[in-house]
Amino acid sequence: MSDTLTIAGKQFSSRLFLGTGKYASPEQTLAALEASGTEMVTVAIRRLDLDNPNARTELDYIDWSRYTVLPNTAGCKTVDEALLTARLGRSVTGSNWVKLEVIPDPKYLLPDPIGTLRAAEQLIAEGFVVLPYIHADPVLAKHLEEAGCATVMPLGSAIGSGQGILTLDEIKIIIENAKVPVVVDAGIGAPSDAALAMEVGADAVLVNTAVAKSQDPPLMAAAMKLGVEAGRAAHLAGRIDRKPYASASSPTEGVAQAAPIARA
Amino acid sequence: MSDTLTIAGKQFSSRLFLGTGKYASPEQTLAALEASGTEMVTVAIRRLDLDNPNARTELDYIDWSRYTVLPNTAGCKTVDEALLTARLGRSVTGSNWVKLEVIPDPKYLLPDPIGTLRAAEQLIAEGFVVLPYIHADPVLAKHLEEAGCATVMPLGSAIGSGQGILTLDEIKIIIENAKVPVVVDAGIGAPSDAALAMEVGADAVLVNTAVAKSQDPPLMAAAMKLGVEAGRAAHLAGRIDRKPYASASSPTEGVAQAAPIARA
Amino acid sequence: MSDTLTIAGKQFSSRLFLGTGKYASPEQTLAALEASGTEMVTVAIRRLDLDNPNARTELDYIDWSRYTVLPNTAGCKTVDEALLTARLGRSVTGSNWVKLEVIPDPKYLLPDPIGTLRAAEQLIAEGFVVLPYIHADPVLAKHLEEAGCATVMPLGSAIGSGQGILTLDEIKIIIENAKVPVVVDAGIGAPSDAALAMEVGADAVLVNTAVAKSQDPPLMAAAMKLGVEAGRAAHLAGRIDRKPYASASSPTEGVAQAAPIARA
Amino acid sequence: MSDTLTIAGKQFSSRLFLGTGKYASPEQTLAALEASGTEMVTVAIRRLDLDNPNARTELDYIDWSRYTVLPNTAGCKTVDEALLTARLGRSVTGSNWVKLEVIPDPKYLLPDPIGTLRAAEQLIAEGFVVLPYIHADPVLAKHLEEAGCATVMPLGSAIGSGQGILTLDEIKIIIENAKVPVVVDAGIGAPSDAALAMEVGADAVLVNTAVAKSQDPPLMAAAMKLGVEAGRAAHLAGRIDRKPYASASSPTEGVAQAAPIARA
Amino acid sequence: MTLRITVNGKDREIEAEVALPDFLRAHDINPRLVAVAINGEVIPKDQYAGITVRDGDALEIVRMVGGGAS
Amino acid sequence: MTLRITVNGKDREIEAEVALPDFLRAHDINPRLVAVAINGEVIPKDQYAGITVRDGDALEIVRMVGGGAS
Amino acid sequence: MTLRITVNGKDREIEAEVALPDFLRAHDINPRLVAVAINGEVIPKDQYAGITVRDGDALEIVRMVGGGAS
Amino acid sequence: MTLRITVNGKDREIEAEVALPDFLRAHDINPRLVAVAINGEVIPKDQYAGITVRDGDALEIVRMVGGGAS
Repeated sequence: MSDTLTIAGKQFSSRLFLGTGKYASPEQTLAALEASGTEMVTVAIRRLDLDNPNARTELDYIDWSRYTVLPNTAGCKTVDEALLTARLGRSVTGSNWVKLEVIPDPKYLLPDPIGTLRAAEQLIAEGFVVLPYIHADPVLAKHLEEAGCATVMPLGSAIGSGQGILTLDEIKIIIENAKVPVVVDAGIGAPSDAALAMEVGADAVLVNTAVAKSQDPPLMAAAMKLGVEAGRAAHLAGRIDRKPYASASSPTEGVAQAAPIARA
Repeated sequence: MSDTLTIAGKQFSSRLFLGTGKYASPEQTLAALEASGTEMVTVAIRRLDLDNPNARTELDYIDWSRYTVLPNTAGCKTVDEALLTARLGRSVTGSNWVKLEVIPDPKYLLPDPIGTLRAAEQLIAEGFVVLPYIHADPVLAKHLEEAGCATVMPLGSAIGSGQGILTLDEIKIIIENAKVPVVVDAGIGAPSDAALAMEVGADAVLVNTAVAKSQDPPLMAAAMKLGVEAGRAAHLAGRIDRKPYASASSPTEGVAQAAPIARA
Repeated sequence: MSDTLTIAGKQFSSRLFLGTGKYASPEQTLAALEASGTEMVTVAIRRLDLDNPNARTELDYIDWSRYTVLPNTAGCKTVDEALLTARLGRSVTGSNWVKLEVIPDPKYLLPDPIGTLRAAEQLIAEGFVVLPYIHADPVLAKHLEEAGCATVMPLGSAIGSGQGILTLDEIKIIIENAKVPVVVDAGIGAPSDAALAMEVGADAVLVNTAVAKSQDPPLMAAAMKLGVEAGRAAHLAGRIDRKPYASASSPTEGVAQAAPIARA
Repeated sequence: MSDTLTIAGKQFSSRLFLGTGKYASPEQTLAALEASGTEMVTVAIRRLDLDNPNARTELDYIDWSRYTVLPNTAGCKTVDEALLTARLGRSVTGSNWVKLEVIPDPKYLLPDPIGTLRAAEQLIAEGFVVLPYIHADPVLAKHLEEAGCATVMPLGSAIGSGQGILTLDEIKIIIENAKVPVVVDAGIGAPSDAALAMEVGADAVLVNTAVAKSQDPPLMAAAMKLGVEAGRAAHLAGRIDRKPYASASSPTEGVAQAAPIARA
Repeated sequence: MTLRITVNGKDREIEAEVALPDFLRAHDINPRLVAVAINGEVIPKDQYAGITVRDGDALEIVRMVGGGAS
Repeated sequence: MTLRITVNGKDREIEAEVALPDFLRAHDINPRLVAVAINGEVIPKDQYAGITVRDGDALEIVRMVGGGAS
Repeated sequence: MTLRITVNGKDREIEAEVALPDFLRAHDINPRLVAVAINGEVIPKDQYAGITVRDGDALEIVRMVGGGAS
Repeated sequence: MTLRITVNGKDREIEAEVALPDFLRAHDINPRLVAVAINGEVIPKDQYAGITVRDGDALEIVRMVGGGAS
């Protein structure tokens, strides 16, 4: 079955996007990327250590010809920080795509709806392809879509919390109304979470911590790949409705009777 | 990775068991079995229609050399009905395995803990390999294990309801204490449910309605296969803990600053 | 509104039953009982300390003329222990009522469905009024009712866990089918849990840890009283259905318009 | 215990705010207001029917000397509609308080974070006391607080849905960070929902549909009053933590033993 | 020649310009129970006397009704 | 004089006692595909030949059908 | 020669057989506040007077304590 | 007289104004792997040659690092 996802004219056959943070080693990063089958990899932008300008990072080991690089503005607390980091990310990666994050609060890492919209409008005016990370707010998602964002990326639960999709109802509404791809970002802790997001019609999911901090990142990456494919297939296959009552899957008639009615 | 499940000395490489009820056609049944990769298929035992004794059913089309047949006592309301149906099932299938169900209530189809244990003890004494369908009651599961059952099969939610795993906490306790394989039966509505059951350590899941009544049974069967594999791999890979707070997956230091401190 | 609960012919105007364990002092016990408005108090039966046979306990301070005493078999792991403790409880309290617990597992404190039924049948034969503590298993509840129990007491979640009513669906089924009062026992952590149980039709709730281990037991006891009354009143008042969609509570027409259609 | 709520310098001893929509009759409205003990009542602003300018409404029967009237902008889809309706509401009621709603979507009735903030800033500049209805977005709540709103009113679930508090985690974060009172609005279906909101520290709740559309509005209003009081008292009393395991409320030692160790 | 205005979104015709209080009285409207906006501007109650309804004006005349949320 | 039996809960009449294999053949039933209980006792397949259907017997003749759970 | 009994699981020795009420009094136990089982049989309160504690007896003497659930 | 600049938030001194490519080379920085902003303006890679680092300039020199979300 050909089932490609298109974002800003670019096609993806994998619906699992991967982050590159928190891995124990470059080897694990590469093995996880490989096992995940991902085609889209997000990276952060940070100051160079001038005392050690050529220190290699896991990213130096990645064959970038195989992945679409998605620079993000992770760590940016204000619109100005996000704008500068997005522009720097475009310069260093050569890509005009950006995963936009404006996150003032360090404890819960929840995105700023006002600042995110303002930054998105500015970056779109500068020719960026903007994928904004947002709270699962259907009206905000619509604002961002109308501003010209390439996707919306609602959160399932707090970043790195592994609590899964606590915002399922809102995400369903976002999907129902969206004209751009919906990518569920943040909170996914296991393949069942990824599958659930895909089952309700998400176009893709982005995962980082759940793979990087698992006991076996390459195996968990493979598990996430399977979970995303399972959820996507189930979405296309049309799941049964949830029913409050039971419903037998065997014929209700014709059970053999031990004690026949006695006869005169 | 070799990861086989052993029940009563028999090995299975697929951890997805399939029911054969409710399909729209024999073709769909066969295609779903094929796509699911299952090795264990459960069937019901019913009175022959004497007016039409040679009517073919979907089951006549199945190549039984490829599957372990698991006769069940679905539809049995009492211990006596279950015992007779189990014995008839052994005679007609030639297998001494039985998925034991004693279900007095037709509305919610919840199993009888007392009757199920009594029937299990009797059937085990008769040499059956008993896989009992039970409420997710850890103490009852322990009783059945001690009685000699080959597995325990706790329900996730009401049969055919597609409500998923509403009994997750109890199932975790059953898995923690069980010395026999734990197979989650009933309630699974989508691959995310199957994956979740496997992630917490279930040894297998049994699915029927969610596949048979989906819009595309063969595709949903393939989705369930992926979901079970995803959940099993995630269980082996060791998922991250759920955390009440957020945790950044990018370095928290080193974000570029637009406004340097002014200088005299 | 006269709304009395009748158990085994005895009438109660309070639907909150209280346990007497875990309080920091006799004063707190008395103040909590007072604030709760309870009329039914459960107590445990334990070996006397022969080295200190007249040590006073909180129970010595209670005016038993104000409360129905309900001896329980807490701590009993087997049927035999439960039977002996029930008989000793009857002898020491002079009451033939017993809250029956048969709980083999010390970690999760989950009741034994098989042992509980067996003990209930024996105690009923001996003239006891039996209130059995059980897992929220509707078929088991029906067995106990048919055995002649005066109530069934399904758990909301693990004893002392404060996790609330995790078994709501099963409790609704128990209530739908029961001909005896249903008392939700165990797991209640806050008044919202007690109210929820009452809203779905429970006849009463039993609380201990949530009051005794709160920061202010008398105030929490008063809160539980209000929660039980709130839930009972809501049950009688007939709550609205849960709807997947929104529904305005204001007229949808007639909003004033700032910009009238311009005219030539 | 004196426990008053202060909003914009005004004190309230009742923490239950009531809406006036959807009642079957003026009598029911009055009886529900009476039974609820509320001191704050919200009303909508709509065009007068010029063909019937003196038709009496339920509101004409209310003794407004007993309640703080809170005009709302329900039904306003845009900032301009909300501004005009707020100003008209001030003129007709003589109160400069307003429950601000900017809700573009008629199906899910979810508020517009961008429009709500813009309208709030304008109305505050005009001297209004603004109580904004918002999605449970902690960052948005902080923006509105900083803009000078008198409270924030996050939703529990969709308006009139009766689904309860689906946004509990976000509401806890809002409460943790807020310097203004937090009033949970929308979604409350039963007293257990109201109690839960109060238990986690909400300062008040607003209810309309759950009372007006219940089978017995005055009784449900009384139930809501009890639920709010129960939740508030529990919040002050300090509830126990939720624990994953059980914890006995009776002494674990000293159970009488039926079978003493045999002796030679 | 008649004047054309809109009131609560409906077109109406009046014979001549009229003071707002007279307009309300003519329509049997109790000023205490309503609020009035003309062409988007809310008229303070103490200024009704000085306000004249003119050709082309768009009036909004509202009252309180039962309601809790959208 | 005819004999009365029940098969799968329905009363039937037969002319005379009959060996189980003959009874099945007469009803066009393939023994391989069914199981048989008489008066609550399941008859092992290898003993069909020795079994006679007698007056008053209650037969249950079953087969496999599609089904997963109650 | 002394008699050996167990009380609440602990071995004890007594000089001679003793009536239950005397045994309780000797241990400063208020019969009203306890229940007693001997060798697994609960002794009704009105029969204490007739009961003698004998060699090898296992006594359980219990009271009410605060408790709600296991 | 020396010039004072800040690089990635840290004060630095340089002897004299210097072309950006020379500055990077002097610090052993591979221009391909970084992006540079001066006083908040990102410098396009093809314009490095024409840019001079001057007294008081605030440079931000960044690279890609592993990261997924805040």
